[in-house]
Amino acid sequence: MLDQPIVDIRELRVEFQTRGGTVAGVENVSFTVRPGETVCIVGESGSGKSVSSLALMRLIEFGGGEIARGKLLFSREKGDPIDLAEVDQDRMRDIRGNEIGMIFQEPMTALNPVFTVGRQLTEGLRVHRGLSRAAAEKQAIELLREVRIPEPERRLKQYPHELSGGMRQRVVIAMAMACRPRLLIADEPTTALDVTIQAEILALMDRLKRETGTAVMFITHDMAVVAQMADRVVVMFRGNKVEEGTVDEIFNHPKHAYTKALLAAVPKLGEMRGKAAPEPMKLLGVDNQTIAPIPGTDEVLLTVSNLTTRFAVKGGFFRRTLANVHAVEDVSFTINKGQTLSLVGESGCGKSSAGRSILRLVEPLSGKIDLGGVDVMALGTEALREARRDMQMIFQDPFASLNPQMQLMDQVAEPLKNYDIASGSEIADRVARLFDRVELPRSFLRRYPHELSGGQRQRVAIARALALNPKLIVSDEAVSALDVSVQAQVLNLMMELQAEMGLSYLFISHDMAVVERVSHHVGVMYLGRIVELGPREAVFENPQHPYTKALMKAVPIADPARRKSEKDLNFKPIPSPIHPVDYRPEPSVYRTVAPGHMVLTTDSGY
Amino acid sequence: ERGKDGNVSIIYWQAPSILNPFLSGGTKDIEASSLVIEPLARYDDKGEMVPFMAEEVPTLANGGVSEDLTTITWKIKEGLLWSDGTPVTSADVKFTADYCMHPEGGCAQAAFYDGVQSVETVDDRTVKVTFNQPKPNPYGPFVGGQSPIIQKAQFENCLGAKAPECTEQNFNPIGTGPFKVVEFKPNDVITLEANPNYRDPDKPAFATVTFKGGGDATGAARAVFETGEFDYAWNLQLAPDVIAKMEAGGKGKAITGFGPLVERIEVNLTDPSPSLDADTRSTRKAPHPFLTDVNVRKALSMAIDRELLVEVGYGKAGKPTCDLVPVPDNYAAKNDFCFKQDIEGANKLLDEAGWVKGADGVRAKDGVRLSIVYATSTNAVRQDFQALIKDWWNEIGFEVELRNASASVFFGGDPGSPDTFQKFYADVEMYANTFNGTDPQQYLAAYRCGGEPKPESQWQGENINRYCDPAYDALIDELARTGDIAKRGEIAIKMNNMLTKDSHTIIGLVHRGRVSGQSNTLGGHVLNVWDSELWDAAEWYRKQGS
Amino acid sequence: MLTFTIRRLVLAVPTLLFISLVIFLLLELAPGDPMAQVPLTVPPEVKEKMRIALGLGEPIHIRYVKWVVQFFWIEPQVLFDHIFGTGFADGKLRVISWQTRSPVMDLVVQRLPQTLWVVGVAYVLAIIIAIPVGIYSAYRQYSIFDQFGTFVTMIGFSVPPFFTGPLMVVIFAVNLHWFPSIYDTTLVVDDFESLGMQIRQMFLPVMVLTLQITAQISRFMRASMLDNFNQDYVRTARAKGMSEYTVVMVHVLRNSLIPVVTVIALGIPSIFGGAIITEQVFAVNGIGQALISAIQANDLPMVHTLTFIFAVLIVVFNLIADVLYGVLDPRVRYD
Amino acid sequence: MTDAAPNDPPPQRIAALSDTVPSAPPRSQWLDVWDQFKQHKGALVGGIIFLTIVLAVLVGPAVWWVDAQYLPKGREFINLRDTRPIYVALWDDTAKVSWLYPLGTDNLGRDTLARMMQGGRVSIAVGLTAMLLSIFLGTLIGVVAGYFRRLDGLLMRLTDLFLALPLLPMILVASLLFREALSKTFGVEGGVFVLVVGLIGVTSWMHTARIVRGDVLALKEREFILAAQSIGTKPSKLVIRHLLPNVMSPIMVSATLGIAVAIITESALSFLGFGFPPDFPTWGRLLNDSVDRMDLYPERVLWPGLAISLTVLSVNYLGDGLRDALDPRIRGR
Ligand SMILES: Nc1ncnc2c1ncn2[C@@H]1O[C@H](COP(=O)(O)OP(=O)(O)OP(=O)(O)O)[C@@H](O)[C@H]1O
Ligand SMILES: Nc1ncnc2c1ncn2[C@@H]1O[C@H](COP(=O)(O)OP(=O)(O)OP(=O)(O)O)[C@@H](O)[C@H]1O
Ligand SMILES: [Mg+2]
Ligand SMILES: [Mg+2]
Repeated sequence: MLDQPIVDIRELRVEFQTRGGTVAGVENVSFTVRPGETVCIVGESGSGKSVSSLALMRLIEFGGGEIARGKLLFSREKGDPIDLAEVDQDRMRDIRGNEIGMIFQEPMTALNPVFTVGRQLTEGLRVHRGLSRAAAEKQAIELLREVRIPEPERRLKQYPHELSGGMRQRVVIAMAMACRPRLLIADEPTTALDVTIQAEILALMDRLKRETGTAVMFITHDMAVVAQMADRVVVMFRGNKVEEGTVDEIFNHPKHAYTKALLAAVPKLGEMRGKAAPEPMKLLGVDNQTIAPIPGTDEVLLTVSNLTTRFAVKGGFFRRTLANVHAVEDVSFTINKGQTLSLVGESGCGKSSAGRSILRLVEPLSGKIDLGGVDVMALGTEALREARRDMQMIFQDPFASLNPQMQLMDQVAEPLKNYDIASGSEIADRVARLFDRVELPRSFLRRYPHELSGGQRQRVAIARALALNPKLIVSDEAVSALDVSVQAQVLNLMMELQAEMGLSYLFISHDMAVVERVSHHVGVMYLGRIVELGPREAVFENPQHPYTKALMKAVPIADPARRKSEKDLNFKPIPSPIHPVDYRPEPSVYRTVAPGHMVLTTDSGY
Repeated sequence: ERGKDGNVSIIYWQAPSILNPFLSGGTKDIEASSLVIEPLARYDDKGEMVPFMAEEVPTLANGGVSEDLTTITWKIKEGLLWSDGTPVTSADVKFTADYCMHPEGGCAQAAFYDGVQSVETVDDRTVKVTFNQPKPNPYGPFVGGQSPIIQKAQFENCLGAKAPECTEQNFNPIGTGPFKVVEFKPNDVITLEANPNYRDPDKPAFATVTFKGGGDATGAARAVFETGEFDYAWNLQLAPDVIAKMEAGGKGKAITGFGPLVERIEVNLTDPSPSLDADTRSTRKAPHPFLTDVNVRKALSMAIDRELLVEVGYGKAGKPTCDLVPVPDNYAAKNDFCFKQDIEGANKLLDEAGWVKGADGVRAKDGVRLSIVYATSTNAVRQDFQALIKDWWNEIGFEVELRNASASVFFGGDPGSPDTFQKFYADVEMYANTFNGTDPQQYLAAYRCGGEPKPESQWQGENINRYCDPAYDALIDELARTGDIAKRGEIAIKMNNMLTKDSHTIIGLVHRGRVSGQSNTLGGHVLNVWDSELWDAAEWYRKQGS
Repeated sequence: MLTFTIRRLVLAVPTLLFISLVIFLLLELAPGDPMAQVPLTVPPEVKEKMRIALGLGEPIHIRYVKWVVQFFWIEPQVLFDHIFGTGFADGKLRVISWQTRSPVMDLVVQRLPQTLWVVGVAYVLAIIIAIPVGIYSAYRQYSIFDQFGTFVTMIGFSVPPFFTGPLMVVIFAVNLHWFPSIYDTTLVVDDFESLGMQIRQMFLPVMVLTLQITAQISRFMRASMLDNFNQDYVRTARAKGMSEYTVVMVHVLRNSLIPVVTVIALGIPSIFGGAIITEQVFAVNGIGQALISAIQANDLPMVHTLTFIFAVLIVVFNLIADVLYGVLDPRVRYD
Repeated sequence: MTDAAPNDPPPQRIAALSDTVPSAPPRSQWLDVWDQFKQHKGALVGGIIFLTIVLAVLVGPAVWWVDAQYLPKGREFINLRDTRPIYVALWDDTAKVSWLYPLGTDNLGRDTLARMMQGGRVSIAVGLTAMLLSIFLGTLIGVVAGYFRRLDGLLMRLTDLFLALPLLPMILVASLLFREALSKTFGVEGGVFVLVVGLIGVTSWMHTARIVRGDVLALKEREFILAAQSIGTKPSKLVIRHLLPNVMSPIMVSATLGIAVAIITESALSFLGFGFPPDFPTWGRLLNDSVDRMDLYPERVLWPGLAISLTVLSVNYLGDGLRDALDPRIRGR
């Protein structure tokens, strides 16, 4: 029984009919999943991971796809295996949600916003198990408990938007688990989440698998997650399976070139141990790559002192300010020319607000910002516009930060036009050179953002930021949304530019491994304050603040030998940054551990 | 036998909004209320007076009118009852006069009480009206549809400024007419039932009346002629071919009658040029640059083919006319000098008068071009007329700009609007006018010099074309003094000719009749153009065999 | 939400006062005269007296203040009296129409039933037709049904009612005699026969209006459904094994209805406003007809009051639409 | 097994950044738009019909042998008036028809075809310009309200005000205030044209404004607006380059509906006597003038009615297609 796989996918080919002709989403994929086993499917974006899983659920038809060839053998609880590729949708409906559960990538949109959590959870139970409403609700509470959601009774009556991202994803997991499916498909369940929450969710899934014996098909592009979760790994590349093996085989003895390249691109925490300055990653297949440390200079470019940013919460009859969101609270740091300061911390701790405050894209409440001698806080509108020539920003979401209606050329040319730096054919020239610089083919000049992949888009955003030859670039999670392989390239690009042009970065990220790779200095933020600030090796190798320590622990390591267990994790939910108007926070006081390495002694709320 | 014929339904496409004719001058309201309230005497279909509430019509001959023409004495019919069962007395008649003559009441029919010095009750059934000067035509007060009698008991508290507040009374007047109001929905529908106290116990034949208002003339005509939903439709101002086609529907027929209504073109004798300032424009201070030349006016008239206009616009409901007063016979000049269109003659006339055609085909003399603005109110037939007449005038070398304004603006007297017919910011304008009853004295007196609308009078006034001739004014006075019918006719005809035949200040076009639609099953109705159309509603009955 | 509503309501008061002032000035400025329908045989002096009796002699600001007092203070009292049988408003001067010399509000109350019957039924009918049509067109995008539906709705958009109205009358009332051509407002519906009559006389105007309104709402519905079909939660629902019916009629529909419901709410004032052309063509003497005849007769108090009531409805339903949005969509929170 | 896969690539840089889509030669944006537009059959047909109508009314009056204003003279008048369209002869051989007047004549003997073409000029010109004005106003107010929070409340209340204003008195006031001045500057017909267009535009922008405002409010939260600010885009440029193109599609929808509303409103205005001089044909006036004679001369109602409906219909389809074609996201599909 155990030997018989739950699913056996054979030579699957999925096609999409588009205006441009038939496109194969998946060309040729075969693999199996056995009971009680976690199979991770990895591969770059667009390699057909989601399409394979949707094909297995027969949901691909609703997205305009078609299973062109292949068998999807599924062994049911009782009886012979059936070929899911052949059964009709009515029968499929019995299997979906019942014998196969699925967790989707985006917890924010996977839930119907207008129904309560309870309603969405019980729906499946009532259809498949024929439970009464009351019984279903009881079961739902049980499920929520299983996924460790506090106060499950109350949650049932809440709407999805009232839950945090992590909680929503847990609801989605509970939903998928509701009918005790024999196979659970998880399509990048943690990509959109914070490290800490990701760690919790991974631990949760692992436990559920162990307790219920469900087979899991886990789709991800994060090798660290794979190392944490997988029993076996399937590597996909451009619609084909290129390699399959146990997790050890794949990590330690990759055979296929792609797998090797993929592993090489993964930044691993601790890799930089002992190195004084950040250096680009070694990427496979790139000839004569010069890997030299980037020391930077000691000349101070940016000084931020006592920066405070608050957002007013308005309400009541006269729309007065009822309370303030203390997004950034008494933050001070400096960045040297040619160096990188990273800010890390959980979602909502105020990293973006800090970055935006420096460019005054949001108005800080108080504090001082000095950029190469210019007092940014004192500038008027026009002068501020002038000052922004020296500081640029790259945003987290490459999809959202480009105007969907504009050709790329125009978007990159826009800063040049805004400051009358160039005109006519010179603009075209400069834009083309910027494209070369970020290694985008010139044929992309006339394209629209939607015609590019995420990594390509982020390069456009970088090109746009570079157009003005700024001194400082605030990179707000600029690589978080990208594939590992692409991420590595973009990171390398950024570092190359730093080495060449002496750029300074304020690098905002929640990925510790990436931060370790790129930074000279690191600041750890919690609830609006920097709780620990210092040179990279000091903070990583000698963390002092309890929050820094917890954060380091949560980072998954791309090494199957160093798996974490659930009990290592110990997170408290972040307290609310909203305080009444008359709340006066204490100033931040730091203790110096070593020269340049400071730890907050004021109560940070952790 | 009263009430045997069930329901009769009437449609007025302009809906009555009130049943008190003293508060509304609107024809629709007057006619609707004529089913309920009556005057002492009415004009019949031939324009002769017949007694209604009165015993007889007082005349010089029977002594009802005093020799010096200053008093008239009316006697109410014996035993006449209001629809609520109370007797009608002379006090009611006197009250009616008080009601309308109250200075704050804003009575729409006040003109009928012009020159009334006092109204006295001689006894319960007799009233005597005294005028402050001899009145050759003393039949103003209490005669005709516009001047009915209301009940004192009902309206006692509605005098003067209180008049508009008496909604109940205004919507449901108690009268002596054949019907009484059951429900009045303003601007929509009136339900009436036979008056139980009507003086003739056998009438009316209909037990109830549904009086519907609203929609448009086409819809009303259709409802009578084609679908048979209604028995009677009022004032069907539709093109003759449309009516003819609808009549083919076989459910009803159109009936026509001719009152004194004349569609005419008034020629502005003053200068309406926009370049003048507001105080001089279209006033006698600025004579018109070329329309003061009688040859030009005559040419305008000669170029018009009136027969064709009638055929296009009115069919059976119109006759060509050159006059201002087309009927009654005693007062009608019956001119026919204009019946034949004479483009050639007009051209010759203008040539001789020194108006020479320029390269653009427009005549000019001394730098003055014959370029005119031709205004009228918005109405399909009038727009057709405009198109035709413009074409003819183009042929004799005029340049014509057409303009039309909504009737509510054109005929409203808003001194702020440039489009009213009184302001006459155009060179010629076309509209129709008529007079009440059978006597044109008032109508002809309108063209008295000085009576024109002007800024000082807030642009109110009746002398629309700004005609000014002392000889004419003298005739007005003479007419007011003359009592002899034949003599009066002579003077009136002379006045008519001065305005039309001699000076062409008024260019008569069409003598318009009234067209109404009547179902084939409705009997007993004679169309009356001198009084309310519903004057004989008591006689109406349903034809047998239908 | 409550504070939001109250806040908006309170803010609405100055807005409405301002609107009423603008309308008043506009009407004052407009050329035209209440005497326009008085025959030319009535001499100018008499007309002048009649004008003064209407109150036109008073200066403009006094007339405005009077109207405000009458509308906002006396009329509510009348309503109160009517409900509770008290006598607060006795003897006080209400807003009086110049045409009928009767209180404008009485007329409105009298006209409302017809308008609601015809325009309201058309609206309701249109919603009932449009929503399923929109759903199905979106579900089967680019199918024959969808193409045909698009065509019909485009026609509904494109053909003006003053064209379709008379056409219907000629075909159905005159030639076929199926329906009456004139609406009877005195008809009392108390048995099946009179109900049948009522339906027959409503049929044509309702049909003309329904075509128009259906066209608009079904386009909205379709677009909204299409938006939602591409959302992730639809896939989630399918992955749970929900039937297509549940997916479409529960998950997608509920979300798609949110914008459509607000569109529908925004359209409701127009029900009260009546459909001027349709009412005219079929002689349904509703509010629209009252307004147009008041305009033609230059009955300023009537026009002012009717337009103002309309303005109130627009402002109120704007607010209702916003509040509805908040109620229907748990994500939207007003404070 | 995997190692033996035929498409096993040699060690190489992970080609995530190379062009995966077969790279088409760069081409003009408008060619793309046209390509997408061609896909939409309804829009294509609509466009062709609309162009045909425009061409017919533009060129028609110049080449057609009889003038729209021409009235036959004398006897000829009686002979020519009320001529039926030529096709009526097919079923009614007693009908008065003439090959010279293929669509018949009206009750004054004016050629219906000539009047249709002449009237179309006005109707389409009014429809287009009034729509442009209304779209301009609506977009302006919508963008300003959405972009500048301060003005939002004020402008939205202004929108309420305009929604509540009765059209007819507005027209009366406007023609009172501006007609003379306009006809001095633009001539009689020109003045009326400006007046009518202005009025229709001023009274029909509110829905566009509402929709645009809603969209701008949502767009303002998008990151690319912030990005544009950070690269020093001035607010005016921000609106023109970033906000407007992204609200194009609802504006297109409003625009196509706007033409329809404008053509129909113009007809209603002519009908009430506020529009063009009475001898100046427009489709609306032709239609209104002949409704009375609908059962006698159905063609006089049918042709202008069809012309209005067909124009509006074709414009609606055209707008549908244009909206798709202008959106690069849809175009890419
Ligand atoms: N509806 C569709 N129409 C056309 N092509 C599609 C469609 N859905 C997916 N594809 C194509 O199928 C291929 C595989 O897509 P898939 O979503 O499975 O990638 P993935 O591995 O899940 O990537 P990611 O990590 O970004 O989620 C891609 O090239 C994609 O362009
Ligand atoms: N415009 C705003 N108005 C009100 N509150 C805001 C605004 N922007 C951010 N906040 C609040 O400020 C706090 C810090 O937000 P910020 O975006 O800086 O966090 P972050 O660290 O960048 O998080 P993430 O990793 O999710 O991007 C959060 O509580 C957020 O809700
Ligand atoms: Mg995927
Ligand atoms: Mg952030």
